[in-house]
Amino acid sequence: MTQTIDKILIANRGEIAVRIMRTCREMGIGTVAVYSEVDRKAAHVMMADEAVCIGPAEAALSYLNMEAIIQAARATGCGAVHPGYGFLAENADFSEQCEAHGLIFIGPSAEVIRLLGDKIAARKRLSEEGLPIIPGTLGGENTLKELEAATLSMGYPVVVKAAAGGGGKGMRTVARPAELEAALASAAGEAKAAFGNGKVYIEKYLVAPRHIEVQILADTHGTVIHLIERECSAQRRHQKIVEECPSPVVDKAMREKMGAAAVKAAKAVGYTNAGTFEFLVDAEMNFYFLEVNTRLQVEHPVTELVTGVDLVREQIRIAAGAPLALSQDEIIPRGHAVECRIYAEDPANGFMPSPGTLETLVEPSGPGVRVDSGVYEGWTVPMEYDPILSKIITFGSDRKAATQRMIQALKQTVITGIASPVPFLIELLESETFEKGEVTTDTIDQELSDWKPTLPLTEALLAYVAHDLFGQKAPSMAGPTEQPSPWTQLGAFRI
Amino acid sequence: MTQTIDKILIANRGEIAVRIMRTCREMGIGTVAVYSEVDRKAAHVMMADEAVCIGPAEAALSYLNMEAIIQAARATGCGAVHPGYGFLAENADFSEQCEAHGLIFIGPSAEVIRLLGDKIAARKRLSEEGLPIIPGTLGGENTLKELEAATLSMGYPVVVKAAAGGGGKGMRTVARPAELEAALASAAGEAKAAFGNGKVYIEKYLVAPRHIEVQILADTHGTVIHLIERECSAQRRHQKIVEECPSPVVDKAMREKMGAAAVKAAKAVGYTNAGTFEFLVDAEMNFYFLEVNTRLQVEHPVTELVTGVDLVREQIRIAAGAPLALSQDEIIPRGHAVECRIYAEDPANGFMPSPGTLETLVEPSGPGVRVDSGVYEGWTVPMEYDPILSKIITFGSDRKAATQRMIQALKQTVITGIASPVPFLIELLESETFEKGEVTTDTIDQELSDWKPTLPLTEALLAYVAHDLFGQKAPSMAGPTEQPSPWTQLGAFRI
Amino acid sequence: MDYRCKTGMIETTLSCTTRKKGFSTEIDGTPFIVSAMPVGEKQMHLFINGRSRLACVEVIEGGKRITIDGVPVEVLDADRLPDTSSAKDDMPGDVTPPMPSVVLAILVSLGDQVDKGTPLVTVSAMKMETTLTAPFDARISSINTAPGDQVMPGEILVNLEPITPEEEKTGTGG
Amino acid sequence: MDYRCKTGMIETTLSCTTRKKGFSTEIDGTPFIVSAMPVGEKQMHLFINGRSRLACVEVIEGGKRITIDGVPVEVLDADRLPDTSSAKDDMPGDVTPPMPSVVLAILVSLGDQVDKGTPLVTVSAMKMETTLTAPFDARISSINTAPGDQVMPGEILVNLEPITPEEEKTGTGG
Repeated sequence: MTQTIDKILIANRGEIAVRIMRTCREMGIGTVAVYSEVDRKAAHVMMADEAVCIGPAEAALSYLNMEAIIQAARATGCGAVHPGYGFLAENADFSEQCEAHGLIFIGPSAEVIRLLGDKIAARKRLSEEGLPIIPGTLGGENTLKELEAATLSMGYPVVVKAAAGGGGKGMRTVARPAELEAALASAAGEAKAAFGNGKVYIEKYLVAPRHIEVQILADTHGTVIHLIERECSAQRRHQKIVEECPSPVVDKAMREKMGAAAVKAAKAVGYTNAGTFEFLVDAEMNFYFLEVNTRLQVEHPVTELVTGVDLVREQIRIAAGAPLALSQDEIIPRGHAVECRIYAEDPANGFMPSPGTLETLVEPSGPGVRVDSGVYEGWTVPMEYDPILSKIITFGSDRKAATQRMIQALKQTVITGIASPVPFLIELLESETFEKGEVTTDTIDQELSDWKPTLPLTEALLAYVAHDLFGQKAPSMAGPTEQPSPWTQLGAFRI
Repeated sequence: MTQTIDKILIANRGEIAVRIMRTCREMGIGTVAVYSEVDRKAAHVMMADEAVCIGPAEAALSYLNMEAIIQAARATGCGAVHPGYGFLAENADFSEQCEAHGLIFIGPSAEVIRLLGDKIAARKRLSEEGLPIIPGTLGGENTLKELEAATLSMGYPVVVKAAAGGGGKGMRTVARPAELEAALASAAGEAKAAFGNGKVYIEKYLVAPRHIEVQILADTHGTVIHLIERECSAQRRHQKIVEECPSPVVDKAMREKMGAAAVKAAKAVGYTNAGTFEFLVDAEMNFYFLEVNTRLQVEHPVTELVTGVDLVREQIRIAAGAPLALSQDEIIPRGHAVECRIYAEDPANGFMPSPGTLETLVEPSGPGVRVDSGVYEGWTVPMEYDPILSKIITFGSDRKAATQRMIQALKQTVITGIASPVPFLIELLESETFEKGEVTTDTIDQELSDWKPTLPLTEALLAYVAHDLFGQKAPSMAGPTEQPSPWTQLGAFRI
Repeated sequence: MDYRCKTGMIETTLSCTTRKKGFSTEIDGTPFIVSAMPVGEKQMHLFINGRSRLACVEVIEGGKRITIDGVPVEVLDADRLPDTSSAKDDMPGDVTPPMPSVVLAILVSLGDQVDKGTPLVTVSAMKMETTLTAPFDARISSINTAPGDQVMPGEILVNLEPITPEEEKTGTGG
Repeated sequence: MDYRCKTGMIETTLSCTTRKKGFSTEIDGTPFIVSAMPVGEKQMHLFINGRSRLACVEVIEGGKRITIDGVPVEVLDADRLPDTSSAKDDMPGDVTPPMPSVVLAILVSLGDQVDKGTPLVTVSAMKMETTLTAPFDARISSINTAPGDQVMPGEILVNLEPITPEEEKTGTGG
């Protein structure tokens, strides 16, 4: 029943492609990268065993180009395709096409992706399986009038979401009925651009909720387990920026309840491979189903550090038909992990993307510090794709230790040439709100929208003068060093 | 009963000083580095909050200069001293001097260090506590004749060891009675130079044993726990080079037996803080007490990764008088960790030290990869001290995953300007002997003494030509990038 | 030795006396004794009044960029800067977009009176859609773009006329 | 274009034909098609017959040092090397110690006949003691050092006369 996977095409780029390739290599599995013309020098190309150029910069012609990707997989003799996150990761057609061409798609079946990818259908179906859902439209409303009526019955504010959504794209919060029409149009437009599907739906907007999600693993033999929850409430513009595992507010009873609900729903729809059930949690700790991400998540490392499981390894094993190596009882969380996403973006200006060249890049290291990076010093971040550069993840014996480690890791980081959220993240993690575990999905947008960095001016001025006076590099040890001679011949034998 | 430790002087240098400072910083504890004149630009100086120059390069005048170190601690207002490993870490006088000057010494009491530091006395005492010991001299023999007689009764080969030893220094294997006298003299000389004490003793040399050691933690309230074993059989010249946790050959029963023996002995001598009970294990899995290292070990990270405990944090907590945070039941090993020590040394020439300037240094990163480094690109490794540069530690769900991860991490590493064991370590870890867990303390010296690197000649030649033809750096994005303008003002408002 | 440095809008003059491997100076009345060593290619290690500090220093046009504890600061040489702020108009609205974008929608019409925060134009850059809002209460005096336009750094999309003229000289950013 | 390269004792000549962003050549009868891109400051990314490869390349005296998969290799330009091995005497014994050491003990006497592997001199360098042994069966023809001596790169401590003269021209190291 188990198939052998010898070589995998990674249909993605950046940090996630690099991360997947690392595990493949450790498993002795060959890797094929695909890249667009602007990514010839990208980190994921350098990490791969082989690489195929699949088109020009524009994603529609390269990373979203199913035909070119499948052709590359076949030409290089791959047995499987790992889609990463974003791009084609939640595209049921792509999963189907892969299987049709004899390629194992490392993810759930096309049917499951299709069902759960339509957020409207998923809400409907999973509420039937007992998952609590937020009041909202279920797809029957067709005219603006009907939608307006629905919003009025659920009460403002509401949120417009893309049915094919993910990553905060195609999402608009609407405070007043008068703004609904524009929000619907704008969300639909962004959704169409991002996912090729402009269908949207409306939910009641929960005020200051927490975003808590449950990681699951499901094999092809009907076994489903959960790997406890992650909290991802620190968001800007509906996009996660800091994640942690476990959640600072979930106790054992709630963990088991949420986990069991996710496992039950996953079994009901025949879910296979890794997936995430996302929930919003209100102030009274009621949880409401949000959506299922039918793929690896950006924030999967925090779960890996706390459970000891390599999720990519498990994804590959499951795809090959192997039964889960671990039972639910063996998932014993230990310690605490925090992840910060490092984007090319400017937190002092609404987190605007900031493409450009990484003039200096110093990444942190040391005990309990993991960096999943997709860039290097000198790399020019292309404008065409999601501007994620890397992720810093820290582990500690408890939440405080992990947070302190993260603060130190961020302070060790140097990113110049482009703006980065590092200074913002340091202040966020040092804040009392974060320390107390009180960050909600509204915190950054509402309380920190005017954030400006506190600059270390005095020290910078002193460093400026110091560099002027003493910054001349000492002449480097001129010339190459001699090859060391054999030790056993230190005593120079002459014949 | 608990004291507050606000600031710690780290009486060491290199990777271990940096590693200790990281934990201090995470705990909100101030750090003071000490450095010799050649170490002004050393990594540990840059990592510290404050730093004090304590003397010239020669260790006896700086890192072994108790008076200068205690003076520095007092001048900077430190409450405690962490000795790291090596230098003064196992010096009972130093522990005593610290306490006499009102400084907490982060380690066991002077009495315990003194007892266990004399390997002859320790063997005698701990064998009375039930620890099995290797046949050997117990200190009564005074003349060469008496020693010769003792060796003949235990049978050759024998090994001469320094009573004040550690780290393989002052150690000589003797195959024939005729070599005994020279070995005694040579070992005594090296021991005197290294530890200021030329006392030696003799043990029967076990053929191809394994080196397995048990990590313990003991608080000042009488509680002692063990953090399972580490295997450190991969040694060259009696010095460890690869360590792992857990041992590939220790089962649960033996783990409990060794752990219980170490805990019992530690309790009997009134041990406090972190320590390691070292054992040799013969082919029949009998274990014999070797010595106690009354300090943090180089290889402590493998235990940290498998148990989730930050040993430096626990050392500091114990020194402050806090009871152990974890009970024996809560030490649940998970997964597997491997450490490779990266020294400035040449494995193709008897692992001869290779000081010089690090012309290029690329350290590995990624999931499950930890680097504890004390150097940076451009740093000139001084000749005066132990040539350790850094340690690479990998974690995996099992031994195979951890080993594979290590092989990939080593392959990502670039160290030039000085020789490093990286090419050797790759081949060692890829060997069938290592894969099967069959490395003994003799393996490297006996089977790999003629090792030469397998050079990637073809690829290097092609890279040479490629660099010649295409290596011209693309002109860098000339000039600094403009500061990004506020996003909300993309639409350029004019008044 | 005197250094006249500019960080953002702030100009600071430091009178420095060099010492062995260092210098002393004063900032806002606080005395500083600094010793310094270059480390590697881009880093300086400092002792500032005895405190150890690592700074990443890059030479940029007109000065240096210094990163300390993860936070970059541009310190410019005020003596090398143009006399007045001629390079940029200091008006809050008069700035240059940092990257090429595509205009998706114009949400206002010529002559509209808008409150601070009213959405004006929706653009897309780097796969992300963002709505530009009015930085103050204003009247739309001209619209210079249309949906589908590729807009480049420097282009002005909408001109605003403030409604409360007393605000004219205040504000250093929205 | 021809390249004559030296790696250790091996000399290789590569006849290369340049192509778009790459070249083709042959080594020991195996054809290679290579495309190449410089990356960052010291790295080259290659496709060698379609296989992705990252190499760290440093320019050193007389050639380049290339690190691939953790293993550094020095590739020298044979055309720029001195005609014969004049810089170094190729004799296995006639080499230079790479670092200053202190002689601890001389374990042989003038005229002694020693077997291969016999300990000759004990020295200490970088806090570590090591015994130098005879690389072949030999007779001690002179001793040029004494315990306590600081010995420097280039100094010859002990001269050996081989006992089996037929070994004279063989061996490329102990």
